[in-house]
Amino acid sequence: MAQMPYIAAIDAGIHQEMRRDPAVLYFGQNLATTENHEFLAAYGADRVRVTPISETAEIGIAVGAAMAGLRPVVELYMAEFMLVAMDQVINEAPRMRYMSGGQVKVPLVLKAGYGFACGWAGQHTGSLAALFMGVPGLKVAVPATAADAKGLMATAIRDDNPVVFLHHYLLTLEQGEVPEGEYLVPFGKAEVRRRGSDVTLVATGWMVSRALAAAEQLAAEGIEAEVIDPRTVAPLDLETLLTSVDKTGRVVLVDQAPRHASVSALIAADIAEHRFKALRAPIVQVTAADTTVPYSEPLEAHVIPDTARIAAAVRQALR
Amino acid sequence: MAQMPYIAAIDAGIHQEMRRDPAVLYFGQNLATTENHEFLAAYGADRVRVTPISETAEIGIAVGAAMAGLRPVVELYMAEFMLVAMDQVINEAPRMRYMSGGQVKVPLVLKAGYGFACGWAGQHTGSLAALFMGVPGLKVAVPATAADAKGLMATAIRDDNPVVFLHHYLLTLEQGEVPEGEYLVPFGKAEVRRRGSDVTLVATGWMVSRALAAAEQLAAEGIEAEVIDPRTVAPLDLETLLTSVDKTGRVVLVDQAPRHASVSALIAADIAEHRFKALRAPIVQVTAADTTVPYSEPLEAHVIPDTARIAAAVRQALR
Amino acid sequence: MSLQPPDAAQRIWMLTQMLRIRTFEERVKRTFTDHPGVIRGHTHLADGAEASIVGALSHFRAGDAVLATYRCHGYPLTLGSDPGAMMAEIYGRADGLCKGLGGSMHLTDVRHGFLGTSGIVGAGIPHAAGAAWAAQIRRRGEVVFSFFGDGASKQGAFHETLNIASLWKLPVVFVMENNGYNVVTTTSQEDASAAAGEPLAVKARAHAMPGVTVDGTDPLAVHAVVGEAVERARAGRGPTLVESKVYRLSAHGNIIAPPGVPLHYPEHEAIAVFGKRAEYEAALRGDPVPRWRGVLVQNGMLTPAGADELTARVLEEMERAVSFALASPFPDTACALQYNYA
Amino acid sequence: MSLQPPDAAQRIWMLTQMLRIRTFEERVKRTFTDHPGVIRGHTHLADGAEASIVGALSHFRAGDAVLATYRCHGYPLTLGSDPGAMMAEIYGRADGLCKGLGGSMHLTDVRHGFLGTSGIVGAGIPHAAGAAWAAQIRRRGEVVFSFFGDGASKQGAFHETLNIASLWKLPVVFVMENNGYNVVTTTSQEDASAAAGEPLAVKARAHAMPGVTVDGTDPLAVHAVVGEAVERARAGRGPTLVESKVYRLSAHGNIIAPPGVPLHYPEHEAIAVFGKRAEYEAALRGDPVPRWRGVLVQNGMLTPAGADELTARVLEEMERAVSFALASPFPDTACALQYNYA
Ligand SMILES: Cc1ncc(C[n+]2csc(CCOP(=O)(O)OP(=O)(O)O)c2C)c(N)n1
Ligand SMILES: Cc1ncc(C[n+]2csc(CCOP(=O)(O)OP(=O)(O)O)c2C)c(N)n1
Ligand SMILES: [Mg+2]
Ligand SMILES: [Mg+2]
Repeated sequence: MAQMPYIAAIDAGIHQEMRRDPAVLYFGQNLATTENHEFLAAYGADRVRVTPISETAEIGIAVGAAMAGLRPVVELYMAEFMLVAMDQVINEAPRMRYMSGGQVKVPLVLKAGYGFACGWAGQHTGSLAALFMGVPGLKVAVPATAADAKGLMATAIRDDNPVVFLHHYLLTLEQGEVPEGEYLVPFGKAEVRRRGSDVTLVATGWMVSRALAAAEQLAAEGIEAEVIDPRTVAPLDLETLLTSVDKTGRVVLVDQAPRHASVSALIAADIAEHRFKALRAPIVQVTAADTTVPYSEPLEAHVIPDTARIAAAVRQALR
Repeated sequence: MAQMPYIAAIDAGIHQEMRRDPAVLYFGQNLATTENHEFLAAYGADRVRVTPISETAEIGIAVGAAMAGLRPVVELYMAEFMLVAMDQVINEAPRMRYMSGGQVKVPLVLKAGYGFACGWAGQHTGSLAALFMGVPGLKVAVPATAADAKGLMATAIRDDNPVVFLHHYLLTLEQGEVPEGEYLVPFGKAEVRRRGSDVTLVATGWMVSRALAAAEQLAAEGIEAEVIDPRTVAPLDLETLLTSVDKTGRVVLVDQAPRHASVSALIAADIAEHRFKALRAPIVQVTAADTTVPYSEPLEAHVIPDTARIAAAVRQALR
Repeated sequence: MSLQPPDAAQRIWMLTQMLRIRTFEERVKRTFTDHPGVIRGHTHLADGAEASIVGALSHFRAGDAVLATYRCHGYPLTLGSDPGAMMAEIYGRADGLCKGLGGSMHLTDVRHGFLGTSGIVGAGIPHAAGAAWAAQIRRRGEVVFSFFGDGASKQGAFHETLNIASLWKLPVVFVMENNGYNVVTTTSQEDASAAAGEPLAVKARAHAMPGVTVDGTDPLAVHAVVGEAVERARAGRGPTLVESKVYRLSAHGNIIAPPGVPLHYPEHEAIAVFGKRAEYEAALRGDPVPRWRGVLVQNGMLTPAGADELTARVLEEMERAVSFALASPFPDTACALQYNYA
Repeated sequence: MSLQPPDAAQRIWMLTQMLRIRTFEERVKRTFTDHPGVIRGHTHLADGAEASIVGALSHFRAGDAVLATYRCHGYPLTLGSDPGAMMAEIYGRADGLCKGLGGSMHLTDVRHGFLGTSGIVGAGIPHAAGAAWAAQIRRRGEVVFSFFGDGASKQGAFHETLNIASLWKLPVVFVMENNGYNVVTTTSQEDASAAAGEPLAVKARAHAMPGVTVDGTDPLAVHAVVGEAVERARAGRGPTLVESKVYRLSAHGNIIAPPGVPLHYPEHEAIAVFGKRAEYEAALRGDPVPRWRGVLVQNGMLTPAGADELTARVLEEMERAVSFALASPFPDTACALQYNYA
């Protein structure tokens, strides 16, 4: 185990796979512009390249390179920048294999940060996972810890399908224990971050820490929350979630996105369908307010779920 | 009242508003390329223009024209074509007013067909409403009848906000009674298409007719389904839905999109949170299979919800 | 192949492929009347572009790759795909090239170097550049052919990709088939260069890339221009934009209508929409397929009888393709859920 | 204004605006050290581009509109926006130009013709064309100024928009501020034209539009070139692409870091990343603000004392802006849910 920040763990995951497989490419804007760039120096200009501000071409090139046998990892920085290239993300990359009747595969990773709620205002703070989650052919990873950041990135690169890898920008410098050597975290396996039997609390990314903080507060009140982090939302480990609901009978889902743009609504609907009998209270969602994210600090804080709102929602679910 | 096809009713709605307000523009690809084009002849080249295949510029131009006081209606044909310009749709148009602190408004309509499941295969058959539904600042209309097509289009044009107007391609030639003269259908008002007290069936677009057909079948078995068409999914008329659930205690939601890309999941989550006490059975969703849409007819039919599957889901909800 | 003009065998190969494309597509078109309901959705024909396709792909070598659009019947035929499997795909059958999952707009045949197609205008252009990056890394002198229409040059993807391809000297040849129309819009109605009387090849200037305009109805002219571009690409000197001027002889595609309305090919937009019958008839007179046949016969490379025999052989091949496709069963419904993930 | 060279009053107005922009932004930059935590997110400075901004906007008339990017402090200052309200916006306060909802990247001041900004590279370019369409319909000879960076010309939106603007002869002037960098990427690392030694103005050729390159550190040169473009646009003869060559004198923006890490401006990328201190120092020597002051003093249009007084007045104005902004309260949280819908 090594202690390292989340961002370094992602890099470690990319390194692990680039060392292992010469087919892995790494490219994007504003990287590898000098020869001492870490990845460029290690793997050379065939495999590591700076690109212009051309997301459509960048992702489209990744699709083509993947169809031709390579494994591109595209550095996109902020998830919103994918929006200019959304056709490539949801109507090209995940469709090519299917439409060819299985002749091609499209292994690529779109690495993008999200949820940067620290004054980046309306166009740079979105939590966009739900946009990708429902697209057949696409996988979506949302690591919440440094270890998962490494292991999910490595798995994403090894996966034979297009993967949207969404790292949370506010976790960038969070330290965590990360296994050394080859490390892979399986897709579709939720992690129970805290055991509890009174309520199932579901959260991803940065919201995991707020859910855990709320759980600690609640524990002082004698309420034991089970905190589950799905880690990948496509595939979604519904089984682990449902098993927890069987035990607790109560569900609170936390999401940094507005209500109808949230992953939590999609999960809530699944639970409502599959665990009606087990439920002893309404499924409560704690999502961002239905608004563009404001710039000013107190307003931004106001619209995003915090520990107090999560704890209050749990109390409500237990009433 | 006049009998006319859905597609003509949309045009009637655009005409109504263009006649009324010289600020309304209508433009897009492959229209108005000769002088006898209906809209061009009526309103002139200042207001009606053919555009190149440049959705990003088309929608971006609409945003700018709207900020400068006009009311653009952009003809986009198929909803998927918006994907190349998704930034303009979900990160520009609906954000500009907010980020300016209310200084500008962005009244525009993005008219796009969707759900064309008749052999258009993987890239042209999507049901994309859920992509837009959760974006604060954006409104989303999904007319299911000719009358609504006219009235919702007119309301969309008169609305001071960006509206995604999604007409269902398979309804194109469906005849319907359409009020003559000025006609507006309010946003955020669901329509109860059929009264019933045993189960609440929710559907939009083409799925409304399949839900109604299922309701007829079920009536023969003594099951009375209430069929509700939200008509706009943003704003969503949750009140009408919840009132129905209070009566029926059972909910089946139908959607042409795959599960986690569906509007129905987002509605299901709201019902699960707000009507737990009223529910007497699991909220059942009848969505498309989690797959890219196949080309071959029997496969396409296989993956999209049909009357039999809807009826079966209702029976399950009643068990 | 090189920059030398093609020899007799190559010229006859060209005619053969042109005839095969034309005849295959005539059978596609006739299916709408002969077998109503068998073809669904949208088909797009290459008639008028055969000389361009064949002239360009005469430079294809094993290891190269081709990427194209929804107007994609001509390329795999030229590359060696089985017309029976192609027709079966267009009919949505189990023996289809893509198992009936893709349809006419999405033909793919990796075995023959036809790597993929996109129905979204412009979207396939960066795919080609990506495949070219792979070729560049392999260092075997392989190239990628990227085919798209004039209208596609109005998509951002086109410019973004040309810039990167030029900057990275990717081994790709961009073949823009300028057929003068984007559906029912003429090029000069949507393109500032065309409106100013300039060729569309001028777009290459924005990206420090050579841009050439060629008569796409002349397979020799296309052979020469694309040959130079391919050589440049194989030598690591970067991409070229080739504007190949053709005229599409059918309407954009079959009519777009919901189920129940019988599909068919309407009259060409030049006539149906613009009333420019003379323009269309001039194009018909310039039809590259009979013209090339005429050239070969005139040059004595083929006797009229030999040409007729070739035509008959091709017709028979394509009739077999139709029969094969009609006889092929529909795919099993379980197949619908396969191939979303590898 | 016209194509005549600016008179003395205009030249002094230019210096005044350049000083105001520079001084305002120095106060923005100093806020990171003087008042840590007061500015959040990302700010981008115009230092080095003042002459370009002011030279271009010297042609602004009431009724015209300006659209720009996240690097947007210079334009509204020149157009007459209140620096107090601007600073309050950057500080996220209730008296902010956009009520604290937008922040540094999204300044907007409709009253002064500053119609909007986008933080997404290239996204604002079509917005400008849309506003120009509105102007074209109004037929009052109004124009729209579209400001963006060199990097933005690598976005599809740039090319798509230039084509339409040229085709429709929209009254818009595209001012590309080529500062040689996209964050830490040099222009020739990402642009095929630049890599081939060509100016970026060459991109206009793809769209049958005039493209001109001008020294953006010389307000007179910019005044002349943009003046011609504006006249052309007002006369209904269509858009122009002006490549204005500047050098950004600060880093791309303040560092990007999560809460807790104090924000600041790092060293310019030329030094910090590329080790090209000489390049940066040459740019500093060419700093347009002192240079223009020097020119005015040398030409006797301003005495050194007059210039000093002007500088002091501007400094005082911007100090007042800081005090005003610091004193402004945070917006009421209810405000967070307003303005999503009109
Ligand atoms: C992004 C996008 N916008 C619109 C369309 C609809 N569309 C399909 S084909 C076509 C015309 C394309 O014209 P061109 O590139 O010249 O090719 P051609 O069909 O003439 O061969 C259009 C507009 C699409 N498929 N994708
Ligand atoms: C579509 C998109 N991609 C990436 C970014 C991240 N980004 C913000 S500013 C910038 C550099 C832009 O360079 P340029 O256009 O030259 O403007 P400059 O900052 O130099 O003024 C980048 C890449 C973005 N905002 N939008
Ligand atoms: Mg064309
Ligand atoms: Mg720059």
